[in-house]
Amino acid sequence: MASGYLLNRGVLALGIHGQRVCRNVLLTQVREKKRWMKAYKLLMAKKLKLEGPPPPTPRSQKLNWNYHAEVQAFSIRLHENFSLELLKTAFINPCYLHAEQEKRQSLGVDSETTALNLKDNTQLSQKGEDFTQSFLTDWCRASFPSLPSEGVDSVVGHLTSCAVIAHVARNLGTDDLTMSAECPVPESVLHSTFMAVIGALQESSGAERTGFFLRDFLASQLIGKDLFDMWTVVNPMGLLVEELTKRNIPLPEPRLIRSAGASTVLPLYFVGLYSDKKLLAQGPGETVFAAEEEAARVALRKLYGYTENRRPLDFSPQQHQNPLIQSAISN
Amino acid sequence: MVFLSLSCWIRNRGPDRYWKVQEVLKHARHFRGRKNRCYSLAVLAVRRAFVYATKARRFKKRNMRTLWITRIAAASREHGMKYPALMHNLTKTSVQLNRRVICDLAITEPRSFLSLAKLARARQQEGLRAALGDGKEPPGVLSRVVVLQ
Amino acid sequence: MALTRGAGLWRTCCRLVPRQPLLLSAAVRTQSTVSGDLLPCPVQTSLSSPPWQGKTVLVSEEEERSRHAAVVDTVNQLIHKQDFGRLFAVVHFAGRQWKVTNEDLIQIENHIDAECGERIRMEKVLLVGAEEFTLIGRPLLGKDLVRVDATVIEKTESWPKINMVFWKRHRYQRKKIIIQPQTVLRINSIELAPRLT
Amino acid sequence: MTARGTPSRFLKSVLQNGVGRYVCQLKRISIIFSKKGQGSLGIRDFIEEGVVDYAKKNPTTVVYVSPQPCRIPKIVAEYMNGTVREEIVTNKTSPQISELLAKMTNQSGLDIIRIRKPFHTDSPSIQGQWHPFTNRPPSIDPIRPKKEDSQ
Repeated sequence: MASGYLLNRGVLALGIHGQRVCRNVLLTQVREKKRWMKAYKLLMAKKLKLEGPPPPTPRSQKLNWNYHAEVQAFSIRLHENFSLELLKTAFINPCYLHAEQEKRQSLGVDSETTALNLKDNTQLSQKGEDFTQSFLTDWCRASFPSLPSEGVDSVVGHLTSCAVIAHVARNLGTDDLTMSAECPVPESVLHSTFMAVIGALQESSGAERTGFFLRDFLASQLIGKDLFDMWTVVNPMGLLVEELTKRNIPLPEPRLIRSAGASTVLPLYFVGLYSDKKLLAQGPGETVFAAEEEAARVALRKLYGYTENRRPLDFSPQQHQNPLIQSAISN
Repeated sequence: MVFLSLSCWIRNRGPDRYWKVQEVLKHARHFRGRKNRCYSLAVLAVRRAFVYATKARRFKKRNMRTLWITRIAAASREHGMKYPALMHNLTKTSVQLNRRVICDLAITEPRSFLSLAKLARARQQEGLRAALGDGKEPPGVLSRVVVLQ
Repeated sequence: MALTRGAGLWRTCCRLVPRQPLLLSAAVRTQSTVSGDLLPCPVQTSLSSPPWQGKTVLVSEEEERSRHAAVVDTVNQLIHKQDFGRLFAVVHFAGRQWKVTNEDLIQIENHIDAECGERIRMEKVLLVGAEEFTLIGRPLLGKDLVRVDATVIEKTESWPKINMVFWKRHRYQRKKIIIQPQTVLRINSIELAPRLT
Repeated sequence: MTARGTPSRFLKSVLQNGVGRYVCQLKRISIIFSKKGQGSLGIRDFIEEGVVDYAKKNPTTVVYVSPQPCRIPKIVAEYMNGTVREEIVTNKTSPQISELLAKMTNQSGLDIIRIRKPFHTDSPSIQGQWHPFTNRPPSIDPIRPKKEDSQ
């Protein structure tokens, strides 16, 4: 009887306690966590804080990895049909080959029986590099006709710079597939691998498809990028004067159009550039010189047709061939 | 829970309470004072925070709408119109843009907002202009309006 | 409304009376009786000219029509030559209105039945604009005039929002975790009339 | 969770996905289950009937099936931008699991937290952002309220 009383007292207490705290939170009936779990978790957290994260290991050494299937999925994922052998050679880097050879020597395996007949991708990446360079310059010149050659070079230089190419390669999933010595694949290796992949694509499915591939993945990095982020112009006014003399338009004269808060901490000046009484461009600035320089930059953007509200780049799908890609590939 | 004997039930200390406490405390870590450490205080504060969040979702819609209306009023004031006149005339011209979009236009596309304001102004003046006609008096009516020098 | 204003006016005039008798009488005389004698300096009162005198410029019908025609054909030429820059449009989609340009992202609060990667066309376009002109639909623009294309990129779910109702002293507390389906769309292109296939 | 208490981000896409062409963001899926466990009953049915045609339907993701002596069966999804997401599928039936897989394929690996604005543009203003001088007559002197007559 006593136990019965104890029992229902306990259950009653438990019931009320349960009710007040959380009436209907769905208690997933997981068998309760073990008591050592708390100590273990706190210990692991402290260890992580002390020693920092574990050294990164390449995905190929982790569980569930089938290289052939991964390469096949990679080619289908990008809607391109690579030739798999070419693609596999594209992923093999010279540093990987050296590391592999040294490993075999250190293990004392004689090289005749297990000849390492793998070809590295230097030749492919060179091919890809040249094609990217030529294609992007032509494409840039075709889509921004009035941009001068240094502008085109700076834009292409930005697009084929290590950072952008590494970012694109990492987000396309090539860093798992690349065979390289160190684990977090360095940017230069990623750069050469991506170029090798482009070389492989050019060989397997021709220049035109590669043109579309480059346009879709590299040229789309230009969205939201300003011209003068990529092309550092020190003296915009001098460049503007040059451009205007070339187009024999009278020289620009800066005029202060607006001013606000001149005597306050945040003065604001609007300077307009007039050439024979027509307003070329106007720009804001804290000081008159900064405003003048900004106005020169705005005028340059207008001249080169690289303003923010320019015609958006044409990324139409490949069915109907657009002239831009044709002209870029043909010459 | 299945207990074959009372002694097992007595010795049982129940599940580890750490996880239930952490579940609540993880929502309270950014609170101020002991509410972010002590469980009994945190439970009340976290419940209060959730109730505020739920109510705030409905208030946010109202606050945003008032914000848009004040911005549209300021922008239309620049073009010499009042907010009610602008909206009324836009609906009369069956331009069904909502306040959020008009407010965006006022900020990012000043010229489009100017055209909207002009449209509303034209719609507003239509009645008056029809009444005024071409300013000349109807035939057969002679009226003396003193034209000041 | 005029009456009250008139009365208000009258009361202010009365207060004015003790100080400037001459002024009041002059104002009254000119209003009520139209006599030929010219006053030295005419008094400009609020009633001396109709309120809409300055604001509305009287534009004749034909002149307005000609102006309208001029504007319309300049815009038509612009569209025909396609020499406008970037276009923006106001689109009504999934119950909301969005101001969209090329290459931008929208997030819709529900799953649409298009698969990921499919291109869809948005038909309810309320307004299209470029730097020089804006076409305002009343309320919608024609399907043959504008074409807005979008691709479905992602069909995810929202972050777990907690909806809690609590009544003090009533032991009443409800807690619900809401996860809404969401779709992310990329606006591909906004095209105007002549090039529409 | 309250909005202030959780992290938040802006709406964005991986590598301007969808501008040039759409790339499925799910790289590989590994299904970890136990042969005898009672919790992995549903996932075993799914593997018998569902996995093959799932793999056929989307060839872009690599599917690994690995029976292990584990008490909690789970699905590990790896996305293009490197995020790895695990979903526990204890006691889930086969249709539920195929739904879950479809949802994971349509997702993009960006973390599921509060998104501040439901839109994102790279060129917000086309006719030039409004500034205090846009609708004002050209004049050098600083801003002052409009005179009454010009109202």
